[in-house]
Amino acid sequence: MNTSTSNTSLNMLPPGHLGMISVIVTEVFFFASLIVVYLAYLGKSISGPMPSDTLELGLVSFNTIALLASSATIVLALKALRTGNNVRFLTWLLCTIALGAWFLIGTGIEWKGLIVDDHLRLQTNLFGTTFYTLVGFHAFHVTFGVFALFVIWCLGLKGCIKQKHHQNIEYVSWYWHFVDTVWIAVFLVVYVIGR
Amino acid sequence: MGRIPLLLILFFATNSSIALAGPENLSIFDPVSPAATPIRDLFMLVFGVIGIIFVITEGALIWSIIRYRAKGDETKEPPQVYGSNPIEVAWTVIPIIIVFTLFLVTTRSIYSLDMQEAPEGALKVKATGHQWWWEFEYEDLGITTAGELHVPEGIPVFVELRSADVIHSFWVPRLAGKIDCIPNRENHLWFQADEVGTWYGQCAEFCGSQHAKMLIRVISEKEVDFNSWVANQQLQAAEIPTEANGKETFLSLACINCHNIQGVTTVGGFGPDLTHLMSRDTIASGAANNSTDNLRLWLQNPDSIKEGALMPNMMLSDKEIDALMEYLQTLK
Amino acid sequence: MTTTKTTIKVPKPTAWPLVAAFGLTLTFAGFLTSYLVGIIGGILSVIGFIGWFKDRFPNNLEITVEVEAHHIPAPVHSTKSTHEEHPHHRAILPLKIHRTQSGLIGGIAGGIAMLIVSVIGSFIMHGSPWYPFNVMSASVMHSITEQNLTNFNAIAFVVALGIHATLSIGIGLVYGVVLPLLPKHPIILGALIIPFIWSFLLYATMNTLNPVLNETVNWSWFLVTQFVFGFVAGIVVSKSEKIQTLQFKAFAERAGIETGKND
Amino acid sequence: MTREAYNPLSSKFHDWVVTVDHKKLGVMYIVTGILYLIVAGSEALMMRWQLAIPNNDILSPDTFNAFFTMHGTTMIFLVGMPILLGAANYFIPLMIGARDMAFPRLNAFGFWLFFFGALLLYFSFLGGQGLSGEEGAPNVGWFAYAPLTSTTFSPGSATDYWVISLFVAGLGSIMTAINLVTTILTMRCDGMTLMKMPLFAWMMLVDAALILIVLPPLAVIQIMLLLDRQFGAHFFDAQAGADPLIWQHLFWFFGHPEVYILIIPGFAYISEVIPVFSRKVLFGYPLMVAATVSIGFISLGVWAHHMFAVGLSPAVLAYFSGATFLVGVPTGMKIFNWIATMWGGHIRFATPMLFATGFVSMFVLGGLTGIMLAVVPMDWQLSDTYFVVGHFHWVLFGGLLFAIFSGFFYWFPKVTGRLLNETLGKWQFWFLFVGFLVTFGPMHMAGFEGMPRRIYTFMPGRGLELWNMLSSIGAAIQVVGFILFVINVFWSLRKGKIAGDDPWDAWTLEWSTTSPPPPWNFAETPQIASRRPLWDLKHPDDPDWKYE
Repeated sequence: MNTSTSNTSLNMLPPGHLGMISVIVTEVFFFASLIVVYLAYLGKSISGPMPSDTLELGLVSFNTIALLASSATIVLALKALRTGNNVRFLTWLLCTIALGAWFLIGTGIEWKGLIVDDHLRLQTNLFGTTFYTLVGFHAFHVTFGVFALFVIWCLGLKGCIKQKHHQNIEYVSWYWHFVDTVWIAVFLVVYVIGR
Repeated sequence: MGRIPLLLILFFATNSSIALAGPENLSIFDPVSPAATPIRDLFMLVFGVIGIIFVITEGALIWSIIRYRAKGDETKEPPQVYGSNPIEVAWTVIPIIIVFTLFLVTTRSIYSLDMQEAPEGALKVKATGHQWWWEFEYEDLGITTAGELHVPEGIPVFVELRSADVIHSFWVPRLAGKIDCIPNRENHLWFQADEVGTWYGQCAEFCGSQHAKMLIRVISEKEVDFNSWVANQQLQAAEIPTEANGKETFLSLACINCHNIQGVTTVGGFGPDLTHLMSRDTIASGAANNSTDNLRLWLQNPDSIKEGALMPNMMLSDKEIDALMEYLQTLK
Repeated sequence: MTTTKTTIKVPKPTAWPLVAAFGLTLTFAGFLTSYLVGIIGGILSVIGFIGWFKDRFPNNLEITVEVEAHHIPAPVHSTKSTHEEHPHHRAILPLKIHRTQSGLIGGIAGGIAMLIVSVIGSFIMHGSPWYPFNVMSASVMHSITEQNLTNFNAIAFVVALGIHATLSIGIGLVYGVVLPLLPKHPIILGALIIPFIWSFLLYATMNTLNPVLNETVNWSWFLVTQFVFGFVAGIVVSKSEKIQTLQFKAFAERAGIETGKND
Repeated sequence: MTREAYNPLSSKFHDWVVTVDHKKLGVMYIVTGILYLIVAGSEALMMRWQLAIPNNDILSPDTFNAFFTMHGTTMIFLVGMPILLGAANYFIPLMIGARDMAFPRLNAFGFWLFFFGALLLYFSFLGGQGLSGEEGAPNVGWFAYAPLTSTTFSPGSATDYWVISLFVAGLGSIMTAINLVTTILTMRCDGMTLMKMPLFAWMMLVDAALILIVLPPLAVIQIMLLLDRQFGAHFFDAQAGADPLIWQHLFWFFGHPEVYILIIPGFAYISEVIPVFSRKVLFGYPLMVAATVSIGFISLGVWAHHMFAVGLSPAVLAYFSGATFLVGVPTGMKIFNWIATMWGGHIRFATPMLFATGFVSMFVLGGLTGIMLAVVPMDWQLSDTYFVVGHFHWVLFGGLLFAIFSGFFYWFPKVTGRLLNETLGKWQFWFLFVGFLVTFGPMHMAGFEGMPRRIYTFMPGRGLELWNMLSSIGAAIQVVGFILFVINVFWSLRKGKIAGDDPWDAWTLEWSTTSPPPPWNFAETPQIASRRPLWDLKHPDDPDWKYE
């Protein structure tokens, strides 16, 4: 029971926080659905090729390391931005972009191998259908993230990104961390459990 | 059943709705099978429970509407009551007790009605849903028929449900609840017709254009009658030389791509088996009676009986139709 | 009401979200029509998003409007006054009740008493203590019909205890909050009349609720166990704590959904 | 306050198109929703005409199938969703004392996605036919079960229209939900702790959170279906070993909470209307909050009760049955709390209250028939019959639509500055109420008599004639009610009684600003100390905050 007329002063989070959290919640359920479908169809393909025939851990492990490392570099970039060190910010950001691009190129090479050598396409069987959809949507999210970071980097080069923007860049980094986390889940499901 | 007046009243109310329905009723309150009767009993219990809740809740609502209507001359706001712990606890806990009880009953009846294995001495039937007709296969007896399921009275029937295309649902309300026929899945359902008669039903899951006319008839007969029906169905299509003209027409047309006649052609399977066509009461999955006129109409233009049916309009000449009619009517 | 000039910033109206949305819709509509539509849509949506981005960056575009500030209270009046002179003109009612625990304890006590009586009855009539457990579990376990009801069945025992505990505690809780609301003699009501009502309802519906129990139970003994529960739970609840039950007031008032007339 | 100068029509149009004001967007949402309500209502009317007598041939089977598909899809996605999002858009900032939503441009983006998605869906009537020559509007049912939606069984692009337009509209809903969650959690005015928010805000918070959680799975299966249909994937291809139940599980993981997404705003309007017209504070506010949140949670775990007949194992059936029963508990708590709010009040039966009372009385029955459907063996008989049709119309028409009308009559004066005509409103209520009973009551009976849903005609002589005829007559009675409503709106916009700022003597913040509110809502953002800030202002001698 409130016994005084004085108002409770509310300490509310900035809208961006909640907005980004909401986006991530939505995305979590998006990927959760895709993963559920992948698991449900695991081993249900009537004809080959099967995951065990086609998926290799070698290349994808490098990709994974690259993507995970990019989570660290973006943290360093943000730290630099907060302290106002623009050059260091741009350098680390470029590293992040490069690591993201590495991941994408690696995925491209892997897919080329699957399509050309293993004859696994979206239309081939249930494994192809679910694999390309799940991994593809993740790669699409990485592409979007790389693009966003690239835009920020270009703006940074022009000198438009100031210290005061660090909050907004941080939201982008949340997205990036989220994409990383999803990859851990996808990696476990597709390459560890599913193989 | 019916130990207290409320249940009696409900019982009579439902019975009068059955009376309204007439002889061809599909009422779930008029079961003739041990797979449907317990559900009816469950209905009576749940009706009783929700009836009491309904009366109490609406009573309270109507009472407050009448009693607390503003007179129009109030100068003061009514007392502001924020809540009441006891009454709030009560209307949280009492519903929990009620749904807990219902949950127990539901769980038990699920286990008692859901039969995974065929009981001893059961007749096994495979029912396959097609767009938009039913195929019934008695594998043990070597019979395949369509639209009408013949069963002996008083013997449990164990139905294996499959689908040839999209999802269908097998539902004969007076015999059992519905279970879906799903591609790549095998479902089961059982019933036991305790009376001789014809029990109506139809597909209950939307399956395309003619979902409405995907009808089922279950015909339960005395065991003797059923056995003689079986004996007749097991015969291969009779070779009747005088009808050779019609038979040739049949074989020369695209009919054989979809329809089988045991002993004559077994290329098809997409459409109903015609071996004993004339032994059925209806054609087009119950959409029309199996009369000469209807059969002719069906051959001329299937859409006039069942618009959108997958049997194409073959643009047959009158002569071809005459020949076909002659032949088909020998398939007894 | 104070009137001062003040300025307010509101976001500048913009068509970019519309362009982006239209473009996105066309992009997807490309699947339905032709890829050309999809491409046009893609270009439009990119233009839209860029425009939108420029609205936000580097500066948030806003327009400033000048308004006469009028505080709340804006002209708010009510034609009615409050019931201030009334002692309970606003409250969470009733002011004092049994603690919730008393209901819990009452339910547990009643449940245990009922259990003891049932087991004793089972010994007398069937020569085995397991009979009531098996019968109780039959309300959820279909398979129990196939076995001898006097044998020990571990699953049935656990299930029956679970059901019994849930129902006892639930009804105890209801007793705890409802008994003080009842007129005059709560114990008589709680121990006799309410158990009688529910026994009657159970008797009427037991065929569906629990057919095994319906066929095998000794109804008079069943009634005794119900009364034992009501009696014990009722006593524990009403003796647990002295409370102001407002016995002299109308039911709705005691239930706390309305306050009384001036008194 | 500056009065806007006279604008030519084109400039006014321009104002609306480029607006990022939550109120204008809210109005556009609601107006669009009501337009589609009329469209979808007409489709329903055609279906009732077709079903009035057995073997009727007003509509061909495929047209009938397209109509019920479009009726269901439209009512849920293009009527229910925009009206509830629109109302939330309009009133959430006003009620929590904010100037606008947290992300005004995102708000506009969400609206336009919905708007164009909706147009695309209805374009299928033209486009589906014109481009493929196969068929017109989607005709696979609003839950579009696989594998009926595969290209084998649904050639042409009708089904693609369904997939894509709802995907786009769904994106819009997600945007708006993000906005609502953020606004409610970060934009509240001084003093408004979570437990001092109007219940409306609480309920819309739960609602928006549900949208965030359940729309992505819908988007996923829509994408999967699109990949199947356009790129030869095999998600729902039984030939390739796919399981058609995957669609059902994910669809109903969305579809069941969707029903709550639709009805919770109904609860929200009722929870604002009943206290004001009963002149009492809402009974058991904390319990209402708890009940709303628990309905949100429970709704995520009950989806398979739409699938009791697909052959699930007994243990799974028992779980989903139990979870479904559990929904009845918080729902019951709410109903009892509303009745307790009315109890002991001074109830004024203005039109909003009339509809609110209609809501409570009908929603009780809709809830109870829901309990019947949760009893699995009963569901084996009732699922996919007209009983189900009766049940969910009881909830969505007698529940949601009555609540929407209640809110519409209640807030119309705030939005337009003029009151709706009370006499017409009451006539409308009674026509709708009687029409509703006559339409949907007999549907339950038809279900008992074995009538499956989604059939374009039924067989004579099976006891269905009477019930269907009654339903069709009821539909005709309803038409009168809807016509009265449209007349009322147009008449009142021009000639209705001037409302003033606070026509109902209400207590929440939106009534403290002008009617209609200025673009900035509040010249100075308010400070509050209780759940009923206007009560405190009206009765400074006896304020609420002393008691909360």
